Amino acid sequence: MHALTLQEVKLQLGQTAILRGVDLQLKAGERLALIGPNGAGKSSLFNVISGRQTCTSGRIMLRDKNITRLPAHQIVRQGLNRSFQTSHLFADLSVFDHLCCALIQRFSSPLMFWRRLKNEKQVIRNAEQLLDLLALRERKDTIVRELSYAEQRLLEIGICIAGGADCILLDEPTAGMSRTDATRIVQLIRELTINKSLLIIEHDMQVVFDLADRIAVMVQGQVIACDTPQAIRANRQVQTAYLGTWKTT
Amino acid sequence: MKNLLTIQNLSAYYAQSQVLHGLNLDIKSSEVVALLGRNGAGRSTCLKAIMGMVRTEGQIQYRDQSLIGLPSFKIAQSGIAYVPEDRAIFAGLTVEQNLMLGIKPPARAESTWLWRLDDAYALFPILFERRAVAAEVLSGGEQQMLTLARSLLGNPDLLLVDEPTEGLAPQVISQLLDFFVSVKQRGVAILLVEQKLELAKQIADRFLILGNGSIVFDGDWDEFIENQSLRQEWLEI
Amino acid sequence: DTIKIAVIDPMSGPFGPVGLNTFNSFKFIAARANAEKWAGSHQIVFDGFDNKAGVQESLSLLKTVADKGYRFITQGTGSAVGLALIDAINKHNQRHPGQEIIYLNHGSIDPDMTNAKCSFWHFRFDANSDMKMEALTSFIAKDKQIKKVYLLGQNYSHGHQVARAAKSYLARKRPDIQIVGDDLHPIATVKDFSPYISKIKASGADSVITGNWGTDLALLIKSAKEQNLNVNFYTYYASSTGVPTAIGDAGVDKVKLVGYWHPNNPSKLGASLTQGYKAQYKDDFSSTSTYAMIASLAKAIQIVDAQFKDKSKPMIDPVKIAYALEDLQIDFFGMPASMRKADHQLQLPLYVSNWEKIDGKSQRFDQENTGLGWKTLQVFEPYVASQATSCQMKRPN
Amino acid sequence: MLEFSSKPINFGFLPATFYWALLITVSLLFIPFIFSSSAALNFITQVCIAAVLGLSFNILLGQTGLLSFGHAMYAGLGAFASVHVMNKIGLGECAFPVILIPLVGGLAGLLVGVICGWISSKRAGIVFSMISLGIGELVFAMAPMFPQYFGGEAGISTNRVIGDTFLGLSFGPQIEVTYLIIVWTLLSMGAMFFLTLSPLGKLASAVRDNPERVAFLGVNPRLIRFFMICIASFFAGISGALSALHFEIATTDSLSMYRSGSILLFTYIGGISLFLGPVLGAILAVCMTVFLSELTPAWQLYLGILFILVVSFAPKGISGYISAYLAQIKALYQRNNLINVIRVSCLHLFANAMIGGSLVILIELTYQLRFADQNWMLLDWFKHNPFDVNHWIIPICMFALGVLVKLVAKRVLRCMR
Amino acid sequence: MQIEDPVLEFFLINLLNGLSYGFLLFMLTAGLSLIFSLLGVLNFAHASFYMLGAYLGYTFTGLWGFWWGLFFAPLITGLLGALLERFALRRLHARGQLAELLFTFGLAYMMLEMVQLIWGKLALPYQIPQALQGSLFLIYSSPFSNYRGFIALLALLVLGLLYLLIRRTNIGLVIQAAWTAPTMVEALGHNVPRIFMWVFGFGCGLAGLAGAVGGNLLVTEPSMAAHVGSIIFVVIVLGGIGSLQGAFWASMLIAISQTFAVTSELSLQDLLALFMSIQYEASNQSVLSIPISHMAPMLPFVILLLMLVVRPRGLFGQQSGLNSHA
Ligand SMILES: Nc1ncnc2c1ncn2[C@@H]1O[C@H](COP(=O)(O)OP(=O)(O)OP(=O)(O)O)[C@@H](O)[C@H]1O
Ligand SMILES: Nc1ncnc2c1ncn2[C@@H]1O[C@H](COP(=O)(O)OP(=O)(O)OP(=O)(O)O)[C@@H](O)[C@H]1O
Ligand SMILES: CC(C)C[C@H](N)C(=O)O
Ligand SMILES: [Mg+2]
Ligand SMILES: [Mg+2]
Repeated sequence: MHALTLQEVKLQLGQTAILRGVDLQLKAGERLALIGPNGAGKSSLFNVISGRQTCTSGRIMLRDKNITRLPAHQIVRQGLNRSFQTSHLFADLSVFDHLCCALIQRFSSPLMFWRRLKNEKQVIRNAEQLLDLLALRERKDTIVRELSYAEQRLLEIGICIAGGADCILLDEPTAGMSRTDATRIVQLIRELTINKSLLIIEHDMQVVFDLADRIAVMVQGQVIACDTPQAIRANRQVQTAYLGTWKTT
Repeated sequence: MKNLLTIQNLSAYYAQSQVLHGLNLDIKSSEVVALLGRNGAGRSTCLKAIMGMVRTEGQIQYRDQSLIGLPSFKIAQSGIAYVPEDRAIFAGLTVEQNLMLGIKPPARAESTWLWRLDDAYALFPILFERRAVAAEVLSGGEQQMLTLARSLLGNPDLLLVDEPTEGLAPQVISQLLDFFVSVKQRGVAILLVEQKLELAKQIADRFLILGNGSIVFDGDWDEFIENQSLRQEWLEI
Repeated sequence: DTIKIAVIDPMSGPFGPVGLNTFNSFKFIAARANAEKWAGSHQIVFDGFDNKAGVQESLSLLKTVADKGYRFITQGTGSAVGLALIDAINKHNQRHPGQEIIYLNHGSIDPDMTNAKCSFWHFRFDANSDMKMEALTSFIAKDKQIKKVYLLGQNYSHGHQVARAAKSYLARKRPDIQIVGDDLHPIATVKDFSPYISKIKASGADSVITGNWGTDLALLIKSAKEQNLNVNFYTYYASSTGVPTAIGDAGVDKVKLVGYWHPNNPSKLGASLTQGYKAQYKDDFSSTSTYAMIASLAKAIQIVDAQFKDKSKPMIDPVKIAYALEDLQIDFFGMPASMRKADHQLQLPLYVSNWEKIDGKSQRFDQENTGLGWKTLQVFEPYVASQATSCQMKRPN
Repeated sequence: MLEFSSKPINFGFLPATFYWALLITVSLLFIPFIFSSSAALNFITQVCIAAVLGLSFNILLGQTGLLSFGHAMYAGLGAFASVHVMNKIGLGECAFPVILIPLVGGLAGLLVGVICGWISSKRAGIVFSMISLGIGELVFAMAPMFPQYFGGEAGISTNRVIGDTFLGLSFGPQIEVTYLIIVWTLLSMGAMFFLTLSPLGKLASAVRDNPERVAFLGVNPRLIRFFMICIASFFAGISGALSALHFEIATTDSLSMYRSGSILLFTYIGGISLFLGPVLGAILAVCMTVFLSELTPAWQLYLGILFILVVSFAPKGISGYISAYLAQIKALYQRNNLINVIRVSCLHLFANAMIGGSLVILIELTYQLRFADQNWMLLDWFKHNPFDVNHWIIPICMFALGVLVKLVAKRVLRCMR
Repeated sequence: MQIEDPVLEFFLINLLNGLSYGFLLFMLTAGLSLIFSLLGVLNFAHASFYMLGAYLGYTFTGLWGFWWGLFFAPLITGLLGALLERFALRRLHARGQLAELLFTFGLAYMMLEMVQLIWGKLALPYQIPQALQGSLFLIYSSPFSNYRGFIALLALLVLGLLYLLIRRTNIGLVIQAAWTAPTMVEALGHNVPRIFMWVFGFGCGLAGLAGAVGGNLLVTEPSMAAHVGSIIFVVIVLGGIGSLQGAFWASMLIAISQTFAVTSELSLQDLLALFMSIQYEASNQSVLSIPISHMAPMLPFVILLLMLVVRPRGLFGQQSGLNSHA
C-alpha cells in the first residue's frame, strides 16, 4: 500500500494555476525527494497535502483514508505531519515547551486545565527523550528566539515528528545552513524517519542524492518526472528544466 | 578601470538564516557579468542584497557611495535597476502605467537620458501595441519584457536581472538576447543571473559561480569551459 | 463652623453645561449667603465632583466623599443617579451610624424618589415631574386647539415618568386629546434628531410634550427648526443651558416651559441674583432650586444652632439638620415654599411660560443673549400641583 | 515577577513562584489590619477587583494573543447576575450564601463567554478584535432595552447584608467585604496562575505565537481559543461579582467600550508578558482613577502619555521594563560593573525626574491657564501662577537640563559597553 | 401646504436624510480604509481626527469664516497625521500591527484630552454657515436642507477626487502599485515610506474634513469621537477591510438602515406577524414587544456580527489563499 497518493491535484488561486494536476505516490517506508525550480509549486503542494490550503480539485489519500478536504489538525491526527520552509515556531516558548506542546495531543489532552503539564508523565518523558535525540539537551529552557538558525530548523523537524506521524513532509530542512550543520541534520533525518515515509523538498543536490530513494521533479505545477536518482540525473528533460540548456562541449 | 560596483565580504540573511557567506564581487562600467549557480544557491538573494531588500552585513560600494543600510529607493535613485525573478508587475495597472512608474532621470546630472518611453516601445513593439491593456493579462514573455523596459526607463548605469528567460519560449529568448546586446551597447553594466548558459555565453564578459553563499569561480568563458570539475560540483545535478 | 457640601454632578460631557451651571449657582448663592450670614456664623461651602453623568461613577464619588468626611451631598442632574444615590446613602447611613450623609436633591425629579423610594435622608428642592405635569396638563386642558399630542423623551427613569404622567393626566383632563406618538430615544447619544422629527411630522401631531433636557432638547429643537416642524413644544427644561440659543426666533410662541420660577417673574431678590450671576459667570441663572436649597439649609442650621447650648464650640449635627429641614417654610422669591414632612418634597409654586421677545419692562431678562425670554402665562399655587404621596418614611429612632 | 513561560528561577530550595505567592497572600491578608481606614479599605478592594479583571483580560491578551475590546462586558454581566441573585436572596426567594456570590458572577460570565466565544474564537488578530468590539457594543446597546434586567440608566442596586450571616459576618462593614473579596482574589489569582502551568495554558501561548503551527501539532487552535475565552470570561465574571459586592450596584456603564478600553490600557501598561503585570496595572489603575483624578484634571492626559510611552519604549509594560532592568543589573553585577550601573542609573533617574517633573509642571500650568476657575489640589501644591513668565521658564530649563543629562548618560553607557 | 402623500414624504425624507448621513460616514471611513489597506494600520485615533477637524473648523470659522475652516481643518489634521506617521508609527512598524494599533489607541486618549484642554469640555456652538442655511427643495412639506445637500456633494467630490487621484495621477499610480508590490515600487526608486506618510496624512485629512462639515450638522463636543468610533469600524469591517468600495456601500447600508429603524413604528412582534402570520401573546415584558426604533443603536452591530458569521471577509474583502487559523 502507498503511504500517500495524490491524484490529479490542482490548485487555482484567482487566475493563476499553481498546481496543474499533480500525480504522485509515496511508497510506505520510502524517502522521496521533491526538487524543482523556485516557484514550481513544491511548497504549495505541501500546503495542499497538509491541509494548509484546500485544493481546487483532485484527491489525496493517506494510506487508505481520504484526507482531501480535512482541516490541518485532523490530518495530523491521521498520521501525516510536515515542517515548514521558513521556521514556524512559537517565538516566546522554550525548546522544551515546544516539544511538550507537540506531544500533548498524543499523550494528554489539549484542553486539560486541571492538571499541571509537569504531572503529565508521558508527555514529559517523551519530551526528554526527544531532547536527547535532537541533541538539544543544553538548550532545554532556551527561548527559541535565542536559538541559532540551525537549532531552530532542528526543532522544527523535532516537533514535526514528535506527534508520532508516520508520514513526514519536510520542506527544505537544510536551507540556509552551513555544510556541517546540513550534514548533521541529514543524518538526524535519516535516524528519525526509520520506518516512516518521507517526502522532502530540497535544493541541495548533495543532500538529495544522499538521502532519497527516489526523486520527483516538479516544474510549473506539474511533476514531470519521478524516478531513481540515477535515472533523474540522466534525464534530459529534467536537465533542461532544472539547470537550463547545458550542452557539454 | 575603476569598479562600478564592489562587494566585499557580504553576508545576507532571511530572518536568521544566512544565505550569503562573505561574498566578494566586482563589476566594472559597461560590463556584463553572468552569475551562475544551482537552484537555491543564493543568486537571487545576492541581487536583493545589492538592492537593500534583505538584511545584509559587509561592504557594497557603488561608485563612491556605500549602499549598505540604504533604503532601496535610494539605491535605485543612485542608478541601479532591478528586474526580479517573479517580475513583480503591478497587476492592476495598464502596461503604460507600469512603464510610467519606472521613469526616472539618470542618477548623475552629466549623463543623458538614455531611455525614454519611445525607446522602450521601439525596443519592444509588442508593448506599444498592448499599452492600454492590464498588465496581469500579458503572457509571461510580455511580462518579462515589460519588467525589463520598466527598469530601463529609470536610466540606470547598472542593471540587475534575475532569470529573465525563466519560462519563456525560445523565440522570445532570442528577442531578449538582442535586447541585452543593445543595452550593453549603450554602456549599461549588467549583472545577469541566468540558468541558460547559451544565452549567458553570448552576452556576458565574465562568469561567476555562486556556491554555498560565496563566489567559487570568477573568469571568462574559456576558463569556465576548461574547469570541468568546478562545473560538476557547483552546477550539475 | 463650615458646612461642606459635595456637588456630585456632571461637569464634563454632553450634560456638562447643565451641571456646571448649577455648580456655579451654588457657589454664587453660597457666597452671598455667607456674606449676608443666612446661616448665622456658619459658612456653607460647595465642592464639585464630576460624575460624568454616570451612576457607577457617582457611587464611587459617594464613597470618596464619605471618606473625606463630607456629610452633605447635593445632586440633581439625572434621576437615574439620584435613585442610585438614595439607595447607597440609605445603606451607608445604616452601616455607619454617626457618619450619616444627607442628600439634598436640587433637580432629579423622578416622583419615585419621594414615593416608593422615599428616604429620610433625601430632600428634594425641585418640583417632581408629576407636579410639573399636573400644572402643564391643567394648562393644556384649557387650550382647545390641541388635538394630537406626541410624547418624546429620553429613555430613562425621568423620561418614562414624564410619558406615563402625561398619558394618565391628559386622559383624566382632556380625554379627547389623541396621543399620536409615544417615543423614547437613547439619552445623550442621538446627534441627529431628524428621523424623530420626520416621525412627529408623519404622525400629524400639533403638540409635543417632552421632558428632555440639555443637548437632547437643544438638538431636538434644532432639528425641528431645520425641518420646519410646525408644532408647539411643551417642555420641562427649555431654559437649561444651550437650549434657548437653539430655539431662537423660530420658537417664539411655540415653546412653552413648565417649571419653578424664571427671572421675568417679579421679585427683587430674583432680579438681583439673575443680574449678579450673569455678571460673574456670563451665563443665565436658571437653576433656582439651588436658591431654595441654600435658603432652607441656612434656616435649618439656624434652628439647630439655636437649640444648641454651648455656643463656644459650635458643632452642627447633620441628623439634627435633617430633622429641622423636615418641615420648614421659606420665602421662594415672594411665594411661600414648604418642605413636606411626609415625603421630603418641597411644595412650591409652578409657572407655565411662553417664549417671547422681551420688552425690557415687565419682561426684563432675556436668555443667552437672544433677545428672547420667558413670559408667565399661568401661575400655579403650591397646593394646585401638589400630589399625594405613597411614602412611608422611616425615621432613625 | 512570575514569568509566563520559562523556567522558574530557584532561590535555593524553593521556587520563586512560591515566594511570590507567599508575599502576595501575606500582604493582602495583613494590609487591611494595618490600614483600616475606610479609604484604605476602599483602595485595597478596588485594587483586588481590578487585578482579577486585569488578570482575566491577560488570559486573552498576554497568554492567548487575543486583543479583546469587549472584556468589560463579561465583568458587567457577571455583576448583573450577582446583583439579581442577591436581590432574590434579599426577597427571600432563594437561599444562597453571600460568600458564594462571586461564583454566580463567574458562571454568568462563563455562560456569556461560551456564547460569544463560539462566534469570536473563529478568528484571531484584528478580526477577533473587531468581533469582540461588535459583541461588546451590541450588548451595551441592548442593555437599555431591557430595563427589567439592567435597570436602565440607574442600574440595579442591591444590598449585600442579606441571608444568613456566615460565622457571624454580615458583610455589612467594609472590612468584612474587603476580606471576602481578598479571599476570592487570592483564589482566582491562584487558579489563573495554575492555568499557565497546565497543558491548556501552554498550548494557549503556542496559539498566541503561531496559531497555524498549533494546527500542525494536531490541535485545533480554535478550540484552544474558545476554552481560553471561556476561562477568561469566568474570571471576569468573578471580578464583576466582586465589584457588585463592593459597590452594591450594577450599571450599564460597566458594559461599555470605555470600560473595556481602560482594562486594555492598564493591563498593557502593567505589562502583559509577566503574570503579575496586570496586577501592577490594577494598582496603577486605582491609584490613577481614585487619587490622581482628584489631584489634577489632567490625569487622563497623563494616562494617555504613559500608555503611548509604554507602547513605544517598553512594549513589555512597566513590569517587563523593571524585570529587564533587574536582569541587566544582575548581568553587570556579575561582571563587577555594579558601581557604574548605579552611576548611570542615577543619571537616568535624575534626567527622567527632570524631564517628567518639568512636563508635569508645564501641563499643570497649562491646565491652570485654561481652567482657571476650577480648583485642583495638585495646582495648589505647586502654587504656580500661569500668568507669570518665570513660572514657565523654570520648568523649561529643567526640561533642557534633563535632556542634557540624558544625552550624557547615553554616552557614558556606550563607553561602558 | 397640503400634505399629499404622507407615506411617500416620510419615506423620501428619511431616505435622503439617511443618505446624507451615509455620505458623511463615507468621508470618515474612506480615510480609515485607505490607511488600513495600504499601511496595515488600524487607526483607532481616526475618529479623534474627525473630532479635531470639527474643532478646527469651528475655530477657523470663528476667525475667518466657514470656508477657511473647511480648508484649514483637513489641512492641519492631515499634516498632523503625516507627522505622526513619520515620527511615531514608522518606528513601530517593525513591531507589527498590534503595536501600531495600540499606539493609535493611546493617541485617541491623548487627543481627546488635548482637545478638551484647548477648547474646553463643553459642546461648542459650531453653526451651519449662513450661506448654506435654508432648504434645497421640498418633498411635499418636508424641506431637505441645503447643508445636507452640500455634504452629499462634498462627499461625492471626495469620492471623485479619490478616484482621480488613484486612477489618474502619478501618485495614484504609485499608491496602486504599492498595493500589489510595495518592495518593487521602492526598487524603482520611489520613496515608499514618504508615500505612506502622505497617505496616512491624507486619510487623517479626510477625517478632518468630515469633522469640519459634520461638526455643525451634528454636535461639536468631546464625545463626538467616541460616538462614531465604533461605527466606523463596523463600516470598514462590513465593507471588507481595506476596500474603498466596501466602505462606501457599508456606510450607506448602516446610515439608511439606522434612519429607517429609528423611524419605524413596528416591533419584532409585528415583523414576525408580517412574515409568518403568527399571532403572539402581547406581553409588555417580552423581547418581541420592544419597538424596532429602540433597537436602532444595536442595529449596526447586529449587521456586523451577522456578516462576520456568514461572510467573514465582508462585502468586498479579499480572501487569503491559506486556510485561516488566525
Ligand atoms: N497564497 C498565494 N497567492 C498567490 N500566489 C501564490 C500563493 N502561494 C504561492 N503562490 C505562487 O505559487 C507559486 C508556487 O509557489 P511555491 O511556494 O509552492 O514554490 P516552491 O516550489 O516551493 O518554490 P521555492 O523553491 O522558492 O520554495 C509561486 O509563483 C508563488 O508566487
Ligand atoms: N523569503 C525567504 N525566507 C527564507 N529563506 C529564503 C527566502 N527566500 C529564499 N530563501 C532561501 O535562501 C536560499 C537562496 O535562495 P535564492 O532565491 O537566493 O536562490 P537562487 O540561487 O536564486 O535559486 P533559484 O534558482 O531557485 O532562483 C534558498 O535556500 C531559499 O530556500
Ligand atoms: C437636571 C435635570 C434636567 C435632571 C432631570 N430632571 C432628571 O430628573 O433626570
Ligand atoms: Mg518552497
Ligand atoms: Mg533565484
